[in-house]
Amino acid sequence: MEALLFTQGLNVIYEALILAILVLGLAVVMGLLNVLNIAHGEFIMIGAYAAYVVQRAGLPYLLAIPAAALVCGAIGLVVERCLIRPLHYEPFETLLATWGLGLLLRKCVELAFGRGYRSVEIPIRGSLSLFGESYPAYRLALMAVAALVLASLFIWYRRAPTGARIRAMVGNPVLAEAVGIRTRELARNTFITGTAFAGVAGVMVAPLTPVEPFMGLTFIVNSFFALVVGGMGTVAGLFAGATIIGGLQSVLSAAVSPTSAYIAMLLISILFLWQRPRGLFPRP
Amino acid sequence: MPTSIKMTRRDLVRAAGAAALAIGAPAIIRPALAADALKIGVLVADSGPAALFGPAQRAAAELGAATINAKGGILGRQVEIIFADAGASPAEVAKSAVKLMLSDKVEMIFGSHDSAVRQGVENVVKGKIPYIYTPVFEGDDCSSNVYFLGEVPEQELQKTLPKMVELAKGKTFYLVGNDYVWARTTNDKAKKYIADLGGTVVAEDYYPLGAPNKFENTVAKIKSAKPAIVLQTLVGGDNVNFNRTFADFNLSDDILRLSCLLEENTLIGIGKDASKNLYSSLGYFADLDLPENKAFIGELTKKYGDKAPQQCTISKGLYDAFVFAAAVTTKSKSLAAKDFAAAADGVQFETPSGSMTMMHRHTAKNIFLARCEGTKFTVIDTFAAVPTQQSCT
Amino acid sequence: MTGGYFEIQNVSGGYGSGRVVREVSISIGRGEVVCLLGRNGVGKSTLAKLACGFLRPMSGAVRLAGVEITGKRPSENLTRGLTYCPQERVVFDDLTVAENLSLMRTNRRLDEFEPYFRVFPRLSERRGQHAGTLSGGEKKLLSFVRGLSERSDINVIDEPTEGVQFENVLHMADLILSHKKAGASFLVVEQNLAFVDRVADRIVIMDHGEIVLSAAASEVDRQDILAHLTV
Amino acid sequence: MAYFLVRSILILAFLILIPPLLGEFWAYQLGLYFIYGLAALGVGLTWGQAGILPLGQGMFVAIAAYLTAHGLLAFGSSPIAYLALPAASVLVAVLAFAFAALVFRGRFEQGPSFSLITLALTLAAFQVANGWSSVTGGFNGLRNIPGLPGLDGFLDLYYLIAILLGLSIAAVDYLLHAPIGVLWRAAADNERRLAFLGYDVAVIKAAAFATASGLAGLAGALYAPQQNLVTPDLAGFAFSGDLVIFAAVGGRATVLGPVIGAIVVGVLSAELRDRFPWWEIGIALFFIVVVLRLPGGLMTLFAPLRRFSFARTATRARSAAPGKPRIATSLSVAFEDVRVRVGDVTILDGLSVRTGEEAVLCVIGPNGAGKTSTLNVMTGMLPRRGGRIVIDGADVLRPQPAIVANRGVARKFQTPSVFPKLTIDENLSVALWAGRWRGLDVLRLGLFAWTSPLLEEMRRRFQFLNAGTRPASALSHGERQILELTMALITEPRMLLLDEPCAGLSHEETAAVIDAIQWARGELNLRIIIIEHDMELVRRLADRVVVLHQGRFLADGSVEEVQRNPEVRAVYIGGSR
Repeated sequence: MEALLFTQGLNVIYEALILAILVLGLAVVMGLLNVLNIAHGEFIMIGAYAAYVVQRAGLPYLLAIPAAALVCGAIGLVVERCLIRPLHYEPFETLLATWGLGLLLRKCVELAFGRGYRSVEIPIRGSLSLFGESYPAYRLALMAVAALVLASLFIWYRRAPTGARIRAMVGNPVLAEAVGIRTRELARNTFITGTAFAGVAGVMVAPLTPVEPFMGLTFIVNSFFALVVGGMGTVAGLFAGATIIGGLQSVLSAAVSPTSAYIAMLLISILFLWQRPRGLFPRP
Repeated sequence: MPTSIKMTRRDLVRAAGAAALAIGAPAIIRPALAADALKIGVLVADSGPAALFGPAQRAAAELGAATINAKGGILGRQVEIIFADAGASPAEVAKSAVKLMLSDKVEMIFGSHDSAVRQGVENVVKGKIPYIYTPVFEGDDCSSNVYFLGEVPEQELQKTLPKMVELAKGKTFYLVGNDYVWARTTNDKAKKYIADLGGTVVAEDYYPLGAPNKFENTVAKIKSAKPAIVLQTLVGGDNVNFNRTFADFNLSDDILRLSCLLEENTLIGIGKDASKNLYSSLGYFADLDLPENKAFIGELTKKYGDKAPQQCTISKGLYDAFVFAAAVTTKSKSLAAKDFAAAADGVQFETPSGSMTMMHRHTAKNIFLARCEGTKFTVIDTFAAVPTQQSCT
Repeated sequence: MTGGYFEIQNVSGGYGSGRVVREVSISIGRGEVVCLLGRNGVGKSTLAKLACGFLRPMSGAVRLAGVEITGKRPSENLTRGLTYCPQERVVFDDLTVAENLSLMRTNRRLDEFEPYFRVFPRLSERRGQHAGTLSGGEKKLLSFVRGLSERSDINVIDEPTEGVQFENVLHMADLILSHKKAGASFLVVEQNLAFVDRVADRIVIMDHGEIVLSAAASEVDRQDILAHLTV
Repeated sequence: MAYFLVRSILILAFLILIPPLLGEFWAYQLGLYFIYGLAALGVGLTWGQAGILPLGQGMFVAIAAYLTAHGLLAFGSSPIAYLALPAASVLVAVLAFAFAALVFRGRFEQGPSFSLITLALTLAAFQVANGWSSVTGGFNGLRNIPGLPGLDGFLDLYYLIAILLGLSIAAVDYLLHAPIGVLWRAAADNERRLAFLGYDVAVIKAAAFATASGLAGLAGALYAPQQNLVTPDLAGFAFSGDLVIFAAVGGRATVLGPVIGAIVVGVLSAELRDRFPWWEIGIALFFIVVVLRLPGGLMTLFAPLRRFSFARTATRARSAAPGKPRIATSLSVAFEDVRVRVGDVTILDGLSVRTGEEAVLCVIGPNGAGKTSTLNVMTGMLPRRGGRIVIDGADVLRPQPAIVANRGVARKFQTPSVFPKLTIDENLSVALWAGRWRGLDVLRLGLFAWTSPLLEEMRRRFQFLNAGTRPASALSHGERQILELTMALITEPRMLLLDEPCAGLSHEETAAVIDAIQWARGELNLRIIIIEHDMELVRRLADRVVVLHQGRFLADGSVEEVQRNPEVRAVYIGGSR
């Protein structure tokens, strides 16, 4: 029983961290730029396909990370230029445009790879023993990387002025340009960073899930709710949102049933959206 | 100013006319079919969650039509397929069925799609023409003039479960499924068989459909509960996801898994690392070592070359539908509902997976238990002519 | 009027296709303070935006130290020594007072702002507070300090004294004069004549998008100005 | 009105004449898309007008469809079955109203989070519909639902659907041109202003959402007999998303747009689906092009025809608005030891001040003394950490903009707050209706003709107010200041709060505004509280001056008295422009 509790505890942490990684790209694009990128899941999907291609070519798996970042960043560049900028980064306009974009990306990937499932092999096999309980090594590695990424992001975001400049730009673009922020470039680079993050997240989860053109759709809903519950534009919010949505669902799923856990997650999201519409740790 | 408005309005009228033409055109442009051709509407998954079966479904249906036509067609008429997408919502597919009946004047409809869509189609077909439904499903439907070729839970479980118990040398079961009718019905029936075997169900977990499911929790519980067999009624991506997680947690060496809907495409997604001790119980596998199947696959390869889409039980059923329709009409000499229904009962027909018999509008057929080896299935046992235990009249 | 350090030459423009400013020319020398006056809606703010690159002129040219900067982006113009303080939405509401000031500095300490804090202690007291919670007048002060601290050669400031209490208006005037002494030039859009009286070397009055009066401050008296403003 | 009738009849006739021309299949297909169009019509109303994007309207369609299905199963061939249609629609509307009013209550600008709430609701509803097999039939759906009695075949039902759609379009068309339509657009534009005029913004927005959901309910009620099957996919996100897409493609700001969007996207998908394997790429590109090039949707293409549209003429005869009850005394307000903190910054530090006999009270003080915050805490824009605020002798425990406004307090903000997307006339009308409309007045077109002596006087003083069809966004800063002042005045308040009313005004405008304020003060039993820096202005207007410093009361008295006060002189000299 204790062994089960221990494993379930690890599962809760794992689900929270993995969700945080999946949300990260959206946290940048939506949390900082207010672009409701509903095609976020498709960027994760493309990252996963990049991992598949790299693995199939017999190249080391780590190479998939720059590959996915490059591919998704490049697509992000085109999307920013042709879709997001012409719509002036308006939240609801971009929501509509990226809905179309998501459909387009899914179909393009289907055109290139077909509709079937692709399987990406686990790059780190086997299990590690933690306090006498074994846990899959790749998942542990993912957790470590996720924790590291979040921690360094937290520190960087507090220290570097970029975060404040992005906030300044989004809040008051005219003044931002006046104080010397090259707003067009900053917005573009931020957007590309977000899509590249999504691609890298895709590489990280590819060995865990079925890789297929529609896989992105399963990520997007939880990502949105995690972001909104946690509060947009802060690392603490990202972490809190992922913990509540991912962790809580995991706990309830183990304790009650997966379906009730899912419905409970939705109801809790509603409660937060209603009572704390700006989230737990909102951007000041 | 007035001229510019007039121009715009004229453009508008022209645009509207063009649009009307484009919509109205198909009826005119579509190549005129031979006057006596027998048109059959075939509903396949071109879009939606099942779209990965679409190409294989089309191929199987086309081969079915070609085979029947080579033998003289149905009622002496050449068969002509009109495909429609069954991957959309029930309302949308029902609308396609209406169109097939009213505009295209099809005389039969074959379909491979989920049960919600089937009920939508049944509502508009209303038994006016034969409707042959081919995939695996939960049973318990007796709508008139509808014929079911797919495996029902009784067929998948009745003979298979004792064999699994024998293989696992244990009778404890853990049930994992998606939270919807097919999985719940299958598991309810499974519980009856397990009880008959003197086995126990240690727990059952149901995961929501269409939600971002993760299976670490259930796998941890399985690890702790140590059942002999995990019976799975998961579909699509969740099936892949669960089995990969299961293997990642090192459970595949000790615990057997039996899936009620594991076909070739899903197995590719699960991958070779996660398929050890994984079993599947179905009425057809593409690698079946039967002369009928060799011929079937051979024909497909001849027709579509190396790019022939991967066949599985979901798609191959549409081939069976043509064989079945031909066998019935040879007897009935008519497509009229009464004649067709009367002739269908008891009709026997030969398919790539062996001989099948239509009884009470459901199909008794061979059931195969296969073990996964890498991303291939190896049949380890064959149960001949397993009855459906359905009792439609 | 040639040879000015900052030259607006025959500039026309506005929002969209509407022409709000018509063929306006203003030349500002080094260390000169020009005050731009006029009733509401005559195009003063539009002219300021055209001059600084926030709007692209339909025709005409803007030159800074002899280099044409017409249509160049504001962020680029800032690096050439042209600072702009807008009339509305003058600070970053989501940022603290300190962040508002140090946003573009590599050094996040506020030492260089000490001289300004001495004049406006209020800002120093509120440095940790979000600028959005400041009162309207405090925001204007913050914007003004941010602008002056760039130490640009040319400062275009739109209605700096709106909502600012009188003694702070006087402090603002003193700061402008001290920067002017150091060689900085100013184009100030203003309604507050008391402030204009203190800082202006030259007064330019606009009406209906055109300049209707341009003269040395010493040559016009208040009645002349008022006459123009109340037509 | 005549034009409105003609247009409605034309639309109805068009809908009814289609099937004989196109045949039975089209009657069935269009019947389905008209049902979708009904739901999309609602999405257009709540999104395009009230600015609330609903991402879960499918849930309401599904609820109504299940309800109707059970109604039809229970009553079968009895004509009572027809009652299921309005019953399901109304029930769903009531449900939606209660839910939306609850969520909107007491909060402003809930837009994006409300959208996500509706999304979460429909995702949950899908799971419930899927799992509750005994009621919904589970994943496979509730089947064998009888059709409506007396309607046989696709054509009969088509006529019913077409008539209901035609009537719904006419009803929505009417609503959008009625006062409630203006209030919806006003709510989308500037919720705060609407609340400060005394409107219950939550109810106004909830009414839009409920109307939309009622339409979704009607769609669901028709869906059940048309399909004879209700499946959970109605509550699925894909369907709700489709409704939004229909509205976006057709034109969310127009009445017909969403319906046209439903038909165009529906027919296009249906026709392409079985013909081109990669049709979804075409749909995606089509959609992206519409979003980029036709932000107003396909209806933009019909803009040249717009000149025939149902336009309100500016020259309609004016009628007197019902008078407001006059109370002979102006409103008093007292602050007792009021404390306000934001984060760790003290804004008001035990402020105690009360109004007295004076009509015009000017509040002065250094920048950051807490002058605007005083007005904010009194009107519920800042939370109070301690102390009492007494308006007209009664404690205001939880001040809220609308509550305070309905007590007779009008406020003009420092930066002008009007409804930029509304015309000048609409801005003025919304202000004039405040507190004067009763019951179902918001549905009466006659309200647009309302005027009042005060409004006429302001129109005489400020000519630009007569250019009624100009949008407020086209006004200059100064004109917007004056428009807002007029809006505040014509509510005939008993207390007027003015925050730097002359900021950014030219000398000429300043003079006119001062004149108007002085005139209004004589006309109404009005107490005016003005925050001002310009001592010249203070001298001309103030009966009494209160000086604040660091969130506390410092001094009061006449202008001369406070200017002589050494404590005041130490912190604030004051001057004039």
